Amino acid sequence: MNGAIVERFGAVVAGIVVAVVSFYSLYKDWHAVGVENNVFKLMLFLLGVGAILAILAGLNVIGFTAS
Amino acid sequence: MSVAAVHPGGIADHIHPEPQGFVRRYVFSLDHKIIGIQYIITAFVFFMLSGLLAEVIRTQLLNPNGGFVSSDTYNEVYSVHGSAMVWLVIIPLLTGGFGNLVFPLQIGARDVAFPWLNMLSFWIFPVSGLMLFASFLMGAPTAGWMEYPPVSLQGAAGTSMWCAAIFLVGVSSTMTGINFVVTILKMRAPGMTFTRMPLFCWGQFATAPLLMIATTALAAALAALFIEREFGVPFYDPTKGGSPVMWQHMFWFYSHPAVYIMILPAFGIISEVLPTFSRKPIFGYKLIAFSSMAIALAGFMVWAHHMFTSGLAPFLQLPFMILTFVIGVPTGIKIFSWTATLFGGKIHFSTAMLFALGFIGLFTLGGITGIFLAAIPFDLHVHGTYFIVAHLHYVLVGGSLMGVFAGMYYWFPKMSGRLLNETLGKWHFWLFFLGFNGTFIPMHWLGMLGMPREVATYDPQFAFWNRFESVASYLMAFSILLFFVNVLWSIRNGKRSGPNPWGGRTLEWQIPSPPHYYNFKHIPTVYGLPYDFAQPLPYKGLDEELTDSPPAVAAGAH
Amino acid sequence: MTAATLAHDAHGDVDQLYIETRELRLQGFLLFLISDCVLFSSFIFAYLYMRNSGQGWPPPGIHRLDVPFAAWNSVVLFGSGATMHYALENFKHGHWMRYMIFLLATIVLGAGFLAGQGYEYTHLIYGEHVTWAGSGIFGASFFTLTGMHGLHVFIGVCYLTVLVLQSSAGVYTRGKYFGITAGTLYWHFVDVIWVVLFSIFYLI
Amino acid sequence: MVEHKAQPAGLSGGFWTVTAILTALSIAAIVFWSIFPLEKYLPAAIITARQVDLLFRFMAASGSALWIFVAGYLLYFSIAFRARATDPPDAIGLQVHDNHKLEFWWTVIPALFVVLLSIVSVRIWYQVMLEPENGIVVQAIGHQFYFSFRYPQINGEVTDEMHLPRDVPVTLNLTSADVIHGFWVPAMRLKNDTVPGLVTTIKFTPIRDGRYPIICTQFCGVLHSEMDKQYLVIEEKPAFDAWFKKWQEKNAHASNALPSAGGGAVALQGGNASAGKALFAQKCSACHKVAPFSQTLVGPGLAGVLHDPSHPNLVNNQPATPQNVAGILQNGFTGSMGTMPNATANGLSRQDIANLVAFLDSLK
Repeated sequence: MNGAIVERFGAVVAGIVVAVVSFYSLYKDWHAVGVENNVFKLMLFLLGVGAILAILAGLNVIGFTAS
Repeated sequence: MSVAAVHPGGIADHIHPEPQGFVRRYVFSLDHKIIGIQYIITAFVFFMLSGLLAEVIRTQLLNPNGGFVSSDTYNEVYSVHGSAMVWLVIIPLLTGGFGNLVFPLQIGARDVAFPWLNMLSFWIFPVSGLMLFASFLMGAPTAGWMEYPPVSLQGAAGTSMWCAAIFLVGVSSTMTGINFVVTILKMRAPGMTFTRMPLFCWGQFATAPLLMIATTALAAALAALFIEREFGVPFYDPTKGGSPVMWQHMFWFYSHPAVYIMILPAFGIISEVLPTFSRKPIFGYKLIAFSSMAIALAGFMVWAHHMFTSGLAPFLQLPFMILTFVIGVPTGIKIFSWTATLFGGKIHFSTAMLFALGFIGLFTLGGITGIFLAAIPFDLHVHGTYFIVAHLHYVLVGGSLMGVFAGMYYWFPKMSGRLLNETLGKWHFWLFFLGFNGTFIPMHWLGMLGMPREVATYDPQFAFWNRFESVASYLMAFSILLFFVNVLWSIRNGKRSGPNPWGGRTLEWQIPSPPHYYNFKHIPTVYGLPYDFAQPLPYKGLDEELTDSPPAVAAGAH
Repeated sequence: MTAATLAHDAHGDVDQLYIETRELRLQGFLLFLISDCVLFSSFIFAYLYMRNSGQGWPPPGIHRLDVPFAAWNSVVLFGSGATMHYALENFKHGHWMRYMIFLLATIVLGAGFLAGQGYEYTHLIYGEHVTWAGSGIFGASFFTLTGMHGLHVFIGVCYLTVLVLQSSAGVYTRGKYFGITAGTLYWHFVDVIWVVLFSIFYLI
Repeated sequence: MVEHKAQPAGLSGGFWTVTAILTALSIAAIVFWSIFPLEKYLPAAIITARQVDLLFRFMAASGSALWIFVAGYLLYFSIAFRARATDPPDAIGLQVHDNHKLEFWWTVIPALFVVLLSIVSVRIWYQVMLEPENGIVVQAIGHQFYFSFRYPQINGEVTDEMHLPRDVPVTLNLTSADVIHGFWVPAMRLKNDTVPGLVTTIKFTPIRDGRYPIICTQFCGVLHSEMDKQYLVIEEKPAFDAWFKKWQEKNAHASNALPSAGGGAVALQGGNASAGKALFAQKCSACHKVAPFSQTLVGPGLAGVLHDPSHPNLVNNQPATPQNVAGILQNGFTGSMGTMPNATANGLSRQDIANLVAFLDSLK
């Protein structure tokens, strides 16, 4: 048990929450119109992608560390 | 996207309260016309300073061994000359100056989208200009306007000052760019569709995104150079793992679009002056507008043609060469269209028209040598020589600066209500034309024979042509002195112009000179292109502009 | 007056001038974000350029960055993006209390991210002796880019704090709340930049 | 505004006369550029210089023709269509907005010309690039403010003129010891920058005896303008050999002493082998393995460089001592395997060299 495991665990769990929330908001806002809403949609999508990257990094699927 | 009609209570129906007092009116003014004039005055002050530096350069080169100033001073002089001419003269004159002054009037707006931002952009500019010239006090940069590291890392303390100054003027450019894009997209008068916009607005519309995007890339490069010089953080120093070639990429990613920032608005000016003085529509309006956008877009994809000798992989060089050739096509279209505009006209040889005609001839020559330089084998011969110096001056002086002068003679009445003196103006044109060609034509030949650029001394075999150039450059300087005399004299004593001395058909000529601070009493409605001289003016709602009646909407507090 | 104003004052105070001015500001702000994006892109280009011209990455003598911690810290920042989104949504629908809670949560998460970055910097500088100027192109690119991003986050946190104060003072109404929209756009922008920085510094 | 009757759109006789004159002038310009004795002013010292001149002639001829037409019509239209004193003040010109046929052709013809120019340029560029490389390999190093040259089998640096034998292909590797310089020989119509930390290569075959200036074209510091005082001498093989021998003798003991930059030999004491190991992985492993000599990547394997009895000498025929290895690290080396960059190009400090030598010394 060390810090890294706690961090990984936290990243995965919180990452899942963030990814779900992002994609859910994206789904809900899908039909919103207007310049800023379209930008928001793009941003939410990228945010979800970021959360997924963080989950994968937490699971050590990408961004391997030596330990 | 165009505003279909003036909505009651919208921006077009809203007049700011009249500015009170000298400071609010002329110093910290929010009025785009005043800001434009401020830009023009400031830029011409810097123009005079860096013009003097140019004469120092030419005086030094009277003799193969120099001797007028020391090598170190000489290097400082040409570096500041180049930087100031690009960033403090041509770009501010054409975008901040004529852009601010003219295009909001031409699209029928009351002001730019963000007047406060506009004022801020302007006030950053003289500050950064003073910083740049102040770098002489602490040892100015010596490595030219390109400041390639690692030699710029060795430069005197003023090099960091240079970075900061150019960074600031870049911030100002970026803000101007944002302001102009939004203004053109959102604030056109009813009926002013993109295909009815005057071509000067198209020039600004093509330039503004370049200002906004490319300048930021330069800001990054400058910030890195500053950080490296001041804090030793390695970006460009090869002994610490950095890459000097990286600077060249980032610098030219800005500076090639910057070339178009410096020429596209000048194209716009020429496209306004030619139809007005030929009494004829501009030939091929759509193709000229489209080619501006094509040039702006392609301008982002050719930066490495400045780096053919820098050790890039050959397969990377090839597309840059061919894309650069391709830019010749839209540029050629413009030149042919301008020439065809003259055909069948009733040409009035005002000074503005002379400068416009001179522009076409000289810019064409600069463009042709630009195609020469894009061909890698020939570029490997003349890169970094006086051939380049000749080419860039044909584009920036024969092109941009001639455009600026055409614009000055053309729009001076709009700024001041008075005409510039035409006799002095014609002397100015002819002396400038002769002096300019005398200075720069021989440089092509010198460069091909083996005279490198940025040298304080040179091989004695080049002495004759260098002396010839120096003498011609004094002629050019004298002609510019005539111009300044003309401006200073005419501003008080010039003939009163009335609202429309040239019979111009774009919107800015339909209102008084100088215009009211709110520009239009009614925002007009536009029904067609401005350039059709056989038709009545395509505007409605301008009837009261030249009367004494107050504006239709009261000036209201926001 | 705050919550009550928000609930009752529907769109009555929105006039044509506001609609058109808001449109201008929105476009101007988006263009500003684009040019800021170019600034980051230029530094990212510089980083990738230097990284590929050397021999391997990270350079010898420097350990790989701590991925698990960065992943956790990134999720904190991404989470703040989600809360910011909900703050705006709630404001639009007139839920003033929920808006404030989400806004404060965003500030806390943003500050948390900054603290995490501070911890990472401390660890790098004092634990591994990786510094800005003294560790070659690694230190230069890492600290410049993440520092620039951290500065953006810091400005964002300040801006959101101002939003809290302004909202309490009743500056924003249900019709006029461009300040909050701009804050949300900016905050999302900062998040998305971090997605890129996280990928290029920690994952590849 | 007076109702204006459109003028007849037909082109007047004057137009065709002017067109004929401009055509004649263009042909004259083309003939002029074709026969212009360029080599009288600037000799062509290498094979491809004539190709570059050919490209220049082609572009100058077509460019002149284009400019003559643009400027000629500009002048003619300005004069022919000037407003006359007899015109009413509100007279207007011919109200023509566009002519799609004309615009089509002046888009297509330049586009076709661009294709032609691309083909010509690329072909000539390939000839410049694809010069044979089976001849002599020389390295030119830019310094503030001179060039030095390294030849295989000459120790140290040649700091005076650069000599090359005629008709022998040359591979010239360029690098710099401090800042970016430009290596330009106008008579070769060829240049390349010398970039610190980077080795760039140009290839050419000298064909004309003579003494040609070498000029720096990239601003490199306060005395940049003095960097045009060195010469490239192209001469017959025997003369070159004599020059070569002279420098071999002159520099016989040169390379053991470490060169000018900073002066004095590298102090090898205090080298840290483990730091050297890390440096080796970073700086050397792209070209050298930690393995016996025969395992060549670009350069030989270096496991036994200091302790292999079957290889008592280094690649430059000097004994395998730590000091001589340090010399190669410092100065670089150009030989049959190619070029090893010098310390500046590799970004090695003196301490780095000491560390690397300590590391190589620790390999048994």
